[in-house]
Amino acid sequence: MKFLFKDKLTSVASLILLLFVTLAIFGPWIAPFPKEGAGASHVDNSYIGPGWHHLLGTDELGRDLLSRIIYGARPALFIALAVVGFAAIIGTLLGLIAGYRGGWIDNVIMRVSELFLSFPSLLLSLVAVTFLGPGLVNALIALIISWWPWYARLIRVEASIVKSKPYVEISAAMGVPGRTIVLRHILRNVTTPLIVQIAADLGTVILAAGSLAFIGLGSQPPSADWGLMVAQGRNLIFDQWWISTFSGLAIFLAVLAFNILGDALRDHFDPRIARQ
Amino acid sequence: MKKVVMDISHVTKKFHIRNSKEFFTAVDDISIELFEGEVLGIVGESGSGKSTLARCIFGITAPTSGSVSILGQSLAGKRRKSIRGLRSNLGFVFQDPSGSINPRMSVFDAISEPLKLRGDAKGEITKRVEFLIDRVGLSSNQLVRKSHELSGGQCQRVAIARALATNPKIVLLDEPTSSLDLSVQAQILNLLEELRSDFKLTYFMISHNLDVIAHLSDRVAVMKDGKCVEIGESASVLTNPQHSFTRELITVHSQNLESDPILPPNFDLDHWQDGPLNKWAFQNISKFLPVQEIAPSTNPFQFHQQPLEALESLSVPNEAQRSSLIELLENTHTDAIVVLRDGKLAYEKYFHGMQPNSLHLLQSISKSMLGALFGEFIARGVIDPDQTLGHYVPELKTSVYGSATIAQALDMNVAINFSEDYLDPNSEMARLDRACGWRHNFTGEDLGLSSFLPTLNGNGEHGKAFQYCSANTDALAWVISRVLGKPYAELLQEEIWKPLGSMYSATVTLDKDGLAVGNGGVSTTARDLALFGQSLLNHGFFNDQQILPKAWVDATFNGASKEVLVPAYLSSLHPEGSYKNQWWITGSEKREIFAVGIYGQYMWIDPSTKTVIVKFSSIPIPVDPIHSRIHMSLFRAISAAN
Amino acid sequence: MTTILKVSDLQVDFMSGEKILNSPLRGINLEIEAGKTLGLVGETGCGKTLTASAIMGLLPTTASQRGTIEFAGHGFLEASVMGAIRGSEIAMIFQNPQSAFNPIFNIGAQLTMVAQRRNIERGRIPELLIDRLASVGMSDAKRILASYPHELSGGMLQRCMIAMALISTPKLLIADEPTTALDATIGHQVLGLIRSLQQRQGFAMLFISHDVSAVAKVSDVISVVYAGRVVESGPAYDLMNNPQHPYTRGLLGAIPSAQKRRGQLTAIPGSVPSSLKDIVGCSFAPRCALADSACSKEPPLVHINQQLIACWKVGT
Amino acid sequence: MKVLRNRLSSAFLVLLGASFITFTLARVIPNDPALAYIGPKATAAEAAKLRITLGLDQPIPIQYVKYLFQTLQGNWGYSLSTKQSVLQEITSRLPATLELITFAMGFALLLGITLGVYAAKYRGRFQDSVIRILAIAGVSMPAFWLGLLLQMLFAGRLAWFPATGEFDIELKYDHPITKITGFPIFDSIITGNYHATLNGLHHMILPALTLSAYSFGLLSRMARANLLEVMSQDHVKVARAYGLSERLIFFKLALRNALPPIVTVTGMSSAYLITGTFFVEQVYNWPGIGSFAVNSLLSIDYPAIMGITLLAAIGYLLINFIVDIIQSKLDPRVWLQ
Repeated sequence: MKFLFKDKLTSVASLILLLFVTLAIFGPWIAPFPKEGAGASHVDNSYIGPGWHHLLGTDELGRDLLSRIIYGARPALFIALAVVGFAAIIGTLLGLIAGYRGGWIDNVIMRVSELFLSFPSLLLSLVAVTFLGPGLVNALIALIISWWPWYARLIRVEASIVKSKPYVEISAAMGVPGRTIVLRHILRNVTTPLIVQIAADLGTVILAAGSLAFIGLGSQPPSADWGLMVAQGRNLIFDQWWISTFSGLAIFLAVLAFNILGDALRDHFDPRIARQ
Repeated sequence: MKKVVMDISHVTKKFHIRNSKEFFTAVDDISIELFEGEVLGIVGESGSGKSTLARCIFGITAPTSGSVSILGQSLAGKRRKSIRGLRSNLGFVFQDPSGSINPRMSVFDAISEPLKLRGDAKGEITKRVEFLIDRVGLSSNQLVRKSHELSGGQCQRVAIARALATNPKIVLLDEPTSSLDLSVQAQILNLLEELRSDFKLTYFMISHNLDVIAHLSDRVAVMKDGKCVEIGESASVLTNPQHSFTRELITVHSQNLESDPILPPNFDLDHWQDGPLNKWAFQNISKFLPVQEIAPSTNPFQFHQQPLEALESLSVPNEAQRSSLIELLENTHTDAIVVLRDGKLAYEKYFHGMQPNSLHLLQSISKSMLGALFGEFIARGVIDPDQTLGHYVPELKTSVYGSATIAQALDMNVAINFSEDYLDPNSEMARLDRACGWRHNFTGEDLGLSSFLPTLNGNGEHGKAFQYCSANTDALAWVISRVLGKPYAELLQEEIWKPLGSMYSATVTLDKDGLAVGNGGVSTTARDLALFGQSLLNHGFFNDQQILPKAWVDATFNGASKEVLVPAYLSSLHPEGSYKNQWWITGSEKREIFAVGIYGQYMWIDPSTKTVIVKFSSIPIPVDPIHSRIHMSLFRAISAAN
Repeated sequence: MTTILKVSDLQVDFMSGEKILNSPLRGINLEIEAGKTLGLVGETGCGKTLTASAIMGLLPTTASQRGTIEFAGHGFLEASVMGAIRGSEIAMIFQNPQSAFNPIFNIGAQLTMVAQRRNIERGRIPELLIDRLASVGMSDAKRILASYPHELSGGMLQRCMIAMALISTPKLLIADEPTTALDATIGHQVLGLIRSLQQRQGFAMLFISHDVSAVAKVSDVISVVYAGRVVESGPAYDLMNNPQHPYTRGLLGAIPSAQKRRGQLTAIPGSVPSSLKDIVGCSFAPRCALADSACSKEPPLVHINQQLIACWKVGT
Repeated sequence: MKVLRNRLSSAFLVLLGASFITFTLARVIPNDPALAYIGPKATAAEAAKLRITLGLDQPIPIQYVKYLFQTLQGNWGYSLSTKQSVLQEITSRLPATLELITFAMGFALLLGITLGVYAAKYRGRFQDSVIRILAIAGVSMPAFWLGLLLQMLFAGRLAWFPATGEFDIELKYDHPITKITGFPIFDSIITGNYHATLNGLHHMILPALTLSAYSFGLLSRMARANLLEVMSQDHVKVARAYGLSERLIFFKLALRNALPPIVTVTGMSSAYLITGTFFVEQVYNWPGIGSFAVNSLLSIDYPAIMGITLLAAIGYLLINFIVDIIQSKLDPRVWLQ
């Protein structure tokens, strides 16, 4: 795992991610004002600028912004892992079947995925969450709906490459049952491109979830959600600039770190040239 | 008959071309039988369908039509589980070493996969894998390695180990060594051969590399555009291809560029017959002289090996002392020696890069074949031996051949002014060489046989004295091709070479006008020439047909009549010796006869012990009495050995 | 015979900063005369192609080069001189014709670019190209010039490559495995073509290949390279028929053929050393049957009648 | 031409599929589409009546066919919030959004490709890492956050640019733009109303920059990666062996080879531009379809949502179709396939 610290950029990204994960897990114990983090308002000291007492200042309901951001880490990580996790599982399953079986199943799965991919994926999620009703879980489902096709297509392409390799043909010729071939040979050899895609997607999902929350279709107040917090500070941007700026910064850093990690992973596994 | 382990009948494979309705036929109606223990080589260029054929045969892809049966059971259309048993008789080794092992699997897992599939017990598998890994020349601590930690050669060894796991009967080798370097390829080819003989395997091997195919296969199938254009014994297919594509493939492969074939740097047309150039020249006549091919028989005679132990330990009187057979062969610059005893191959050895299928110049042994040809046509009454050569070839009327008869020329009793001195550049012999194109013409000279032979004259009566003159044979060759209206090479091919059941083609050199050099231009392999000798031993009956007239053969054995004067060089060696129908007769009580060519070419036939000896050599000088004596005692020692 | 190219003791090391990562070339000595062909034969990874890049002055920036390369009319080659010579007096043809041409431009455009680089004035270029294509056996030159690389077969592309090399009648042609990617029959034609062009135009040729029979077909002199060093060099006929150096003998013994039937191949044990950096003494010693204490010192190239051999055990 | 024909047919098929997806999203997912249609507050009776008029009780396929016909005839239904016909709402807002997208695409292409190429030219050097960081930041930047930052900094603190709106309010009076094509800035240029043009551009800078950030990142990373890949291919080595100048090799031979994949990415990144307008128009309250879409999403104005989704699908397909044409012109292999 030494590639995590192979150059300055990647090591900074790894540190950010480390911080992000620890905040997500131990948030409540680290946050200076755990109650406010969870949502209790404290009206009398609203709009305090960043200072000693409240490092990042307080929001319109007087809650300490730093604790709110710390509390916001958990849902952000959760939605990223959940969306990418489910999307990857569904996509890999369908991609493997399409890739190995071929024939009409392959066509059906690929046509459906292409259909989903012919939409700007975020739009699909927005529409889905509107009809599902706002909320973190619905946002999660909406994102999964528009995300699985990327994985289906990726795994299908990689699976058909591996399927044409001699070692698969030999196993098939020996009479190894299809199921074992898919699990033992194909799945184990598509994991590399899968991991690289997952790492790159984690960031993009946080970005998408943040956008949903910003419009108000993600988790609802008073829960601490970075996208929501940016929206809440939107109209105060000229005076109480810190509310939107710092919560937005949290999203940006998390997404940036994941993207850099994605690049590092790609270089590690396919060192030829750093490609997008 | 060998057991058929696989029967491929009318296998065809068609691929649908993407956005169009037509089909592309990759494999077109192939039927082949694979015999147990043989190596069948499939050769063809890229896109000839050889890989697709293999995939259909080994059940990797289903053929569009036709069927494949392994050990009698058909492969197609079976459920995966039931054919698994059948499939365990098959092993696979593919071209790309690193691609034939799952990069995520350890070597142990890769090799044990077929065994696990068969349901062997754990302990059993481990023991088997350890045995296999060692057998393919890898150490057991490589079992834990992954494919990217191994070199190309090592990966291929693992692939071979896996292929042998369920001790299959047939192994598919699809370009097994094409992506390996020469030295690693040699290691793998040796290993494949070892395993084949140890495990009694049958190989179905595909390669675009003709060398590999020629090296390893018993039989060869040549593929072009999906069809099998030729199939047969690798020796005959590779040395004497029937189909035009195979011939192109082979000539392209072995032959040098048209622009200038590789000649030794010091090659010179005036000195190629002398040592040391003749070591190369006698085996590569077609590279510097125009030749016509004499095609072999379509079902060649199968030699039975019956080695004569005594020959190994033979000691031969060599002038003052005695030397072993090998020493003597080496001292007399032997290129090849073949000994037949009762029609069976008793002894065979090759030197100076020569092989069973290499051709060697016969020099004057060629005359013995002309003699036989005349014997044939005289017996048929096509040629009257008492007629003069001039009668059949008017151009010769004004020369000595206007008065000499066919019979006299055959027995070399023509009184002709002809000095057979091989070393004097002005001798008639040298001029004959220039006429045959075997030496450079002097400036201004434009000799061909048809312009040189008519200039020969002689005075004195024919039939009285024996005078060895090569020109006579060339004249006779001219006569017979004029009478029959066919090139000399074709006559030899139809009348002698094919009926004999010869395995390899032969060649005869031509002069600038295309006339055959009958006196010494024939080149054959040692084995095929031995067949010719054997046919005389059997009174002309061989390969279950009467190839040469019995009367002619017996007359030849009886030798010439005693009145004919015999020169000292012959009588000193063979007191009762004589020359008849272009053959030398020792006149001894064993009634041996022989044919001899300059620089040490011999064919020795001893009816008393049913022995035929063929010996090609490249002695540095054309004629040497000491050598003649040594060869006589050598042949007599061999004939007597039993 | 004038010597066109003389490479003496060429050594190349790949550096990272001061540290030597690998030294793929440890002593290449070549000499080619006009109109003659030197065959450079060796197995993968022995430095054949790198030698060509060094001669062309196309070594990667991280490489440091020692030893001299003399070229007729220019003395010792340095980077400054190379600009003018590369592509004009020294031309090169490559192994894989399909990937040697730019897929986006048609053949005519690419040949024209090379012609312009040789400042052949614009008007004369089309007619020159047609002549060059004709000289490599391409009759319908117009169609070829207008077509894209993916529309032509391997054989045709290789002929275009040869035509490109001959645009400015080079003094030296370097051919790096020109027939390896082609079928045997087409490869043979291409070899015949190169050979007859050489006889007509008299350029010197450095023919690089791992395929010994192809090298033997074309070369007048053959040099055998092992682990970055020329271990034996001599006239093609002598080298092919009585090789001296144990590695050459092993290599020729390893060529399968109808004559060398099953089991008769001499397989050199072991494999080519991967990293050449810290080799002491003769690089072939570990795999050589004749190796003994003497081989611990690097054997120099010694003249033995017409052959050059780098081995202590031979010709003493 | 055959290639063009099956591209067109596949585009039409995808469009059909897209309409089916929007239909299912609107009618199938929410438990009671009627309620969704007239809003949660309405009484059960009104809902029942509405269900009949809308034919919601018929089987789904028939509803879908009816929906298709209506859409083709231009009857995209009536927006719940503005009570206007959806199609009318969309067409009136389209020009503002299209101009915004065009400028954003312009920035992304211009900056993205030039910096990408520059980074590839100076691979491994200082410029390369700066541009790479800039690009990866662009891809990781939430558009709404960047918008707010630029608004606060350039509009708020430095006041170089107006914070919101497409034009100054008073422009309507002193320099009204005569409507020709309906595209404000474009019309102002044609009619020579340079004052309006200047004002329009002044307003356009910040939103267009914000919207272009993601595509800029994507394009420069792709341009760099592709160029480096082409530079490592055999034909570049051959070009060098024939003495072609490094400049000719990089800018003509290599760049022309790297263009087709870059064009493909432009097509792909247009998806982010379309959805990006939702946020950017909200932040700069730009009178385009984006803000209208967000409002209708929040108020579950389902006909409007269906209309917008369909429009977005059509837009995305159109862009990718154009990209295909350009690509086949650039790369002969693609066209002949």
